[in-house]
Amino acid sequence: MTDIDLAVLERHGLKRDEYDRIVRALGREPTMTELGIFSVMWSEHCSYKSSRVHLRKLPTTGTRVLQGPGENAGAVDVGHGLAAVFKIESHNHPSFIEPYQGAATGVGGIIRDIFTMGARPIALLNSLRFGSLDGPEGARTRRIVEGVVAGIAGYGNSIGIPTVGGEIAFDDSYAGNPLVNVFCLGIVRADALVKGSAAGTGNPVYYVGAKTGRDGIHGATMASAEFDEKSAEKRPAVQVGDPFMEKLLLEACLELMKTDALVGVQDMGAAGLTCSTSEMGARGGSGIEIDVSLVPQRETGMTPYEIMLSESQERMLLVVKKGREAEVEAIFEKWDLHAVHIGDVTTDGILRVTERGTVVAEIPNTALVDQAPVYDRPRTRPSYLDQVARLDESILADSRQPSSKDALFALLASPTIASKRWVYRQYDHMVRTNTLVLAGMGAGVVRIKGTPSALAISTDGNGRYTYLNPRLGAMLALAEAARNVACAGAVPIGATNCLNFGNPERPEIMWQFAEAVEGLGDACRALDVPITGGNVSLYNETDGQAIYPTPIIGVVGLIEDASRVVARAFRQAGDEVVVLGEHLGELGGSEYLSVVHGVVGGAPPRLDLDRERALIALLTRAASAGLLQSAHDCSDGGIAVTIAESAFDTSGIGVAVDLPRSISTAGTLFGESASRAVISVKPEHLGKLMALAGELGVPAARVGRTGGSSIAIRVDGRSELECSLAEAENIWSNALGKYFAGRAA
Amino acid sequence: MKARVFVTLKPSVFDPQGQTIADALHSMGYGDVGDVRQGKYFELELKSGSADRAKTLAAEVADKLLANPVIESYRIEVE
Amino acid sequence: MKARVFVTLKPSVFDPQGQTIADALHSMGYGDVGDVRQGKYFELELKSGSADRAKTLAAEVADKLLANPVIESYRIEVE
Amino acid sequence: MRFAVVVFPGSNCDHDAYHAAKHVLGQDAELVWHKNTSLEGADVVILPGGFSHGDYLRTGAIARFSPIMAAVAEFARQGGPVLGICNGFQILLESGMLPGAMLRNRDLKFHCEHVHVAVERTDTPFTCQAVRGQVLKLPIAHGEGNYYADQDVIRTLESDGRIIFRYCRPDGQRDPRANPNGSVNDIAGICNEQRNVVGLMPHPERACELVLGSADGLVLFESVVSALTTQGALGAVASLLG
Ligand SMILES: Nc1ncnc2c1ncn2[C@@H]1O[C@H](COP(=O)(O)OP(=O)(O)O)[C@@H](O)[C@H]1O
Ligand SMILES: [Mg+2]
Repeated sequence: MTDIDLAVLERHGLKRDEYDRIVRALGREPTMTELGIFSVMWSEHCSYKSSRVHLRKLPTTGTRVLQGPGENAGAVDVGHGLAAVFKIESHNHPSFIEPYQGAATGVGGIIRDIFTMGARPIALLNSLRFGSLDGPEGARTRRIVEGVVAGIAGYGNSIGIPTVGGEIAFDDSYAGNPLVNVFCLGIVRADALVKGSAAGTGNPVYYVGAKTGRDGIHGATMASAEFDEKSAEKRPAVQVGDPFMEKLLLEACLELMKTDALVGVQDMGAAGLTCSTSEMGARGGSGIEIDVSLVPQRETGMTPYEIMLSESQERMLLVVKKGREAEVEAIFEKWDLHAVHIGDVTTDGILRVTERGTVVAEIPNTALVDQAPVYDRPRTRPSYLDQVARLDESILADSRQPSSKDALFALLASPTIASKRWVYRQYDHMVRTNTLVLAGMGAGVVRIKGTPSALAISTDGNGRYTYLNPRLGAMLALAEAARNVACAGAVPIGATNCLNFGNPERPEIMWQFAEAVEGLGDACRALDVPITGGNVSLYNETDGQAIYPTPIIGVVGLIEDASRVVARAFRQAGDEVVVLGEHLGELGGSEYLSVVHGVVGGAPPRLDLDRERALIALLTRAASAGLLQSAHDCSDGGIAVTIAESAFDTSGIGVAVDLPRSISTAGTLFGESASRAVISVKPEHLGKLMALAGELGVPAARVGRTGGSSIAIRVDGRSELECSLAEAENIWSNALGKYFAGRAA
Repeated sequence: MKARVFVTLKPSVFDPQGQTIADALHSMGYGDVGDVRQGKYFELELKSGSADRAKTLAAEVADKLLANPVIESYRIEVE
Repeated sequence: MKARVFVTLKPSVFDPQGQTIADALHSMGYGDVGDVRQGKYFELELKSGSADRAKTLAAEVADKLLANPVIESYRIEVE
Repeated sequence: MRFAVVVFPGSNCDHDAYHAAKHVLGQDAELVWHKNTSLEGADVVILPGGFSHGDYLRTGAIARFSPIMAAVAEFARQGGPVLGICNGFQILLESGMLPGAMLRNRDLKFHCEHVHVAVERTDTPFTCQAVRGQVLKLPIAHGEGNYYADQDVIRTLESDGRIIFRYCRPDGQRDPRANPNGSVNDIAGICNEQRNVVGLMPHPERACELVLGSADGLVLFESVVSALTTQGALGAVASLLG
């Protein structure tokens, strides 16, 4: 019967041996529809076949963890009987094809993952990577940036979830493959967490939301293949987001979850109906039988194959208790949604798809979900590592440096460091009136209404570091995210991660991946921050050119007393400026080398996890004791940029400091040594702060005072850099917006 | 010389705007209204002399700026 | 039966979208493009039998929903 | 005092307005579903911000047909105080309860940031506790807040003192750069002829607690509470007019 040849397999992104595996699992040749179903469920995106063996090494348990990896999102206990549900997910490939819709539907997808857990989403963040805004690809990149930012804004603003933070970096390695990673966090009563499982034989299975079209068919398989000129044809109809529909789904589902009529729910994300039916069945240890002819359809003449594989947005699959149908339908009707009964839960553990009664697919859920291939792919250490590790020290000779002031201004104007106001001003970051730290002022901080607490969230990752040293780069990413929430006064309690890498079938890439995951695991254990979930995005390559390996880590921190929240900016003149941590003058992999010398090389900053842990303890204890006026993590651009940024958005509070020289002047000012922060404290609190630092073994040095109208930096007593705060802030504030002035929307 | 450019979503692409309008009209009792699709409409004043030149120019502009080829197609009229 | 509704801003109303597009085109070197106005374009599937009835229905829908008389005017074509 | 906050399916600042009225001011507050036909004895009506029906067509264009709007119009006709915030303002314009219309922001971008507005008139139930010329720091969050009306309408609004809020610098001075969206005459908020229906683009409900960056929005809520407690809804407006 089957006309399945290698060409067909190729189109489905299936290898010959994977096909044989399918035949074994079924005990027969699959039908075309079944092949389609296997192809998406066994795609890299859905099956994690290349990453699974490594992800197992991540610590996923802890006293606060209520839900680890495996459900639609993870959850941690935040006290007061509440849970924070959060996850990060990538939408890289769709955003490259259609920036606005790709980014918008990415936001839509992660929001669904959160409210399917029963949580009310209260915060969004995003981590973005683009090519350089200048140069040959500059024009295209600027279009992509405008589209992605507008898409994130268009979706989040409309549905009314504040986008409270995130980060953006620009580097040529992302020119042909931008990264769009979106994070969402929601709050739910800990005892009301909803699972995505189908149980209870005879319980009805409902479809609700947008109608099914031919959108994104094979989106999942596409997200698992590199781009090349041919992928143009492979392109599925682009998915268009409908935030209003999602808003209706969000409210209706949360209303339904207040009743006990719901058994389980899952959004139809990647691999749509196929993924939701089989995963829910597998989780519930049961089967699901649906009739595709009952599925609401937007287009005519859709085949079962197309209906099962469609990735139309804003659709949910629900299993409800038998006998409660009327009640459930009424709730959706209130929101002008029509829940359609498309099938039922069965005992036999089989995903059975019928079309007007005739069976078109019959597959054991376990075959799709658990028996998916798992690969321990070959790994080899990339040879480039040795070349980049060597750094021509002579460029660091002070004689060859531009003036420190020029270097600082160049860094402040670098899009990666410059103010992102042009971006976050387009995001509604205040809706729901929980936002305690306004966008751009540090980690995203939202209060938890009805409790005295707040949550701080930061997403971070440095592709350059990870390129130079995958293991260390991933550790530094987790450390920076944790440090950022600590700077807001929050104790890190959980993390999620999005691992953006190249083609895992290349041993060098697989090596980077394995190293990064191990580093991440070590850092999580040392800082005692469990991973509750995440997402893996592989094949981030264009024409064989891989992006920098880029793990993005989202860390969630808890602030017991929301009134103790700390932000980046100085609060008043006359406060003491203190630098926490040790300066090692490390320039390897720094923004300085890249921006000022056009060099990407050297070793990324060392990371001593005990020191990082101590710094985090100090920051959070000092904050809760009310000792901190401001706190700012030291990262891209080093201490000079960190000090300057602490003076920005203060309506003119300058600063004068004297720093100890470490190795070179450039290293002192622009080195990116880890585990450091710049804080300001009231003079009367300096003693207490220093005592606490001593107690916790954190190097702390009072380096100067806030005040005046300039940024003045001395090194070992010698004046090294002095500039007008207004001039510096002006450069930093307008650098990014300049690229987009007067372009058509 | 005036060129009018009509940009519409490709038929296969979902049009939430049109859908919402259709739903609203139905709830307002307009049962006779079926499918609704929303597009963009541009009027360009062109200095170019001939109708053909105008059409070519408009097409170029549509390709470059007015329409997004990934999800939209366009039609041009010159008067 | 299909009705096409074109909604445009009244001439007296400043059109920020059209203006931005015109500016962009000029900066892209399209000197021959003068004024640009952006409007909305709707395609309505109508069950009504006659062209006249369709036109009246479309006009009613445009008056009530598709166009805001304070800033916009519209034109209807039926095919 | 009973606040009714109307909930359209795409409203997303409904809970913020409810929170301000109920938890910050400690007043009675009800969320009223847009399909209801009655305001259930409310003393004040708030049309909240958001994207009432997705608003892909025009902000507020579809919301004006919601069943509740007839009740809101009648409530206003009888002099009841109605406040339209952001999308609520746009709905009031679309439904003709206030004159004019909204265009997309001058730069075609959504703006979310704190701006400053000057209180031009204190003879409305929502500004009676403010001082004339008082500068309020309030957040905006909109893509279509570029207020437009034809010359005659603008002239009448100016001459009848119906422009209630104007964008300005922190020092209260008018300045084109302080106008975030291109609104005619820096208009941020207006009222109807009876002065009991007020609409504005900025979000006072987001500025009722200092921890959120400003508490300047409180004065709108305190004003209507005092206006109503002193004379009751209808009397309040009558006395302001007289
Ligand atoms: N890098 C990772 N670390 C930990 N868990 C992960 C990671 N990537 C994926 N997971 C987990 O695997 C499960 C499936 O993820 P995913 O396929 O992205 O869900 P979705 O179907 O919403 O896309 C989720 O529970 C997710 O948290
Ligand atoms: Mg999911």
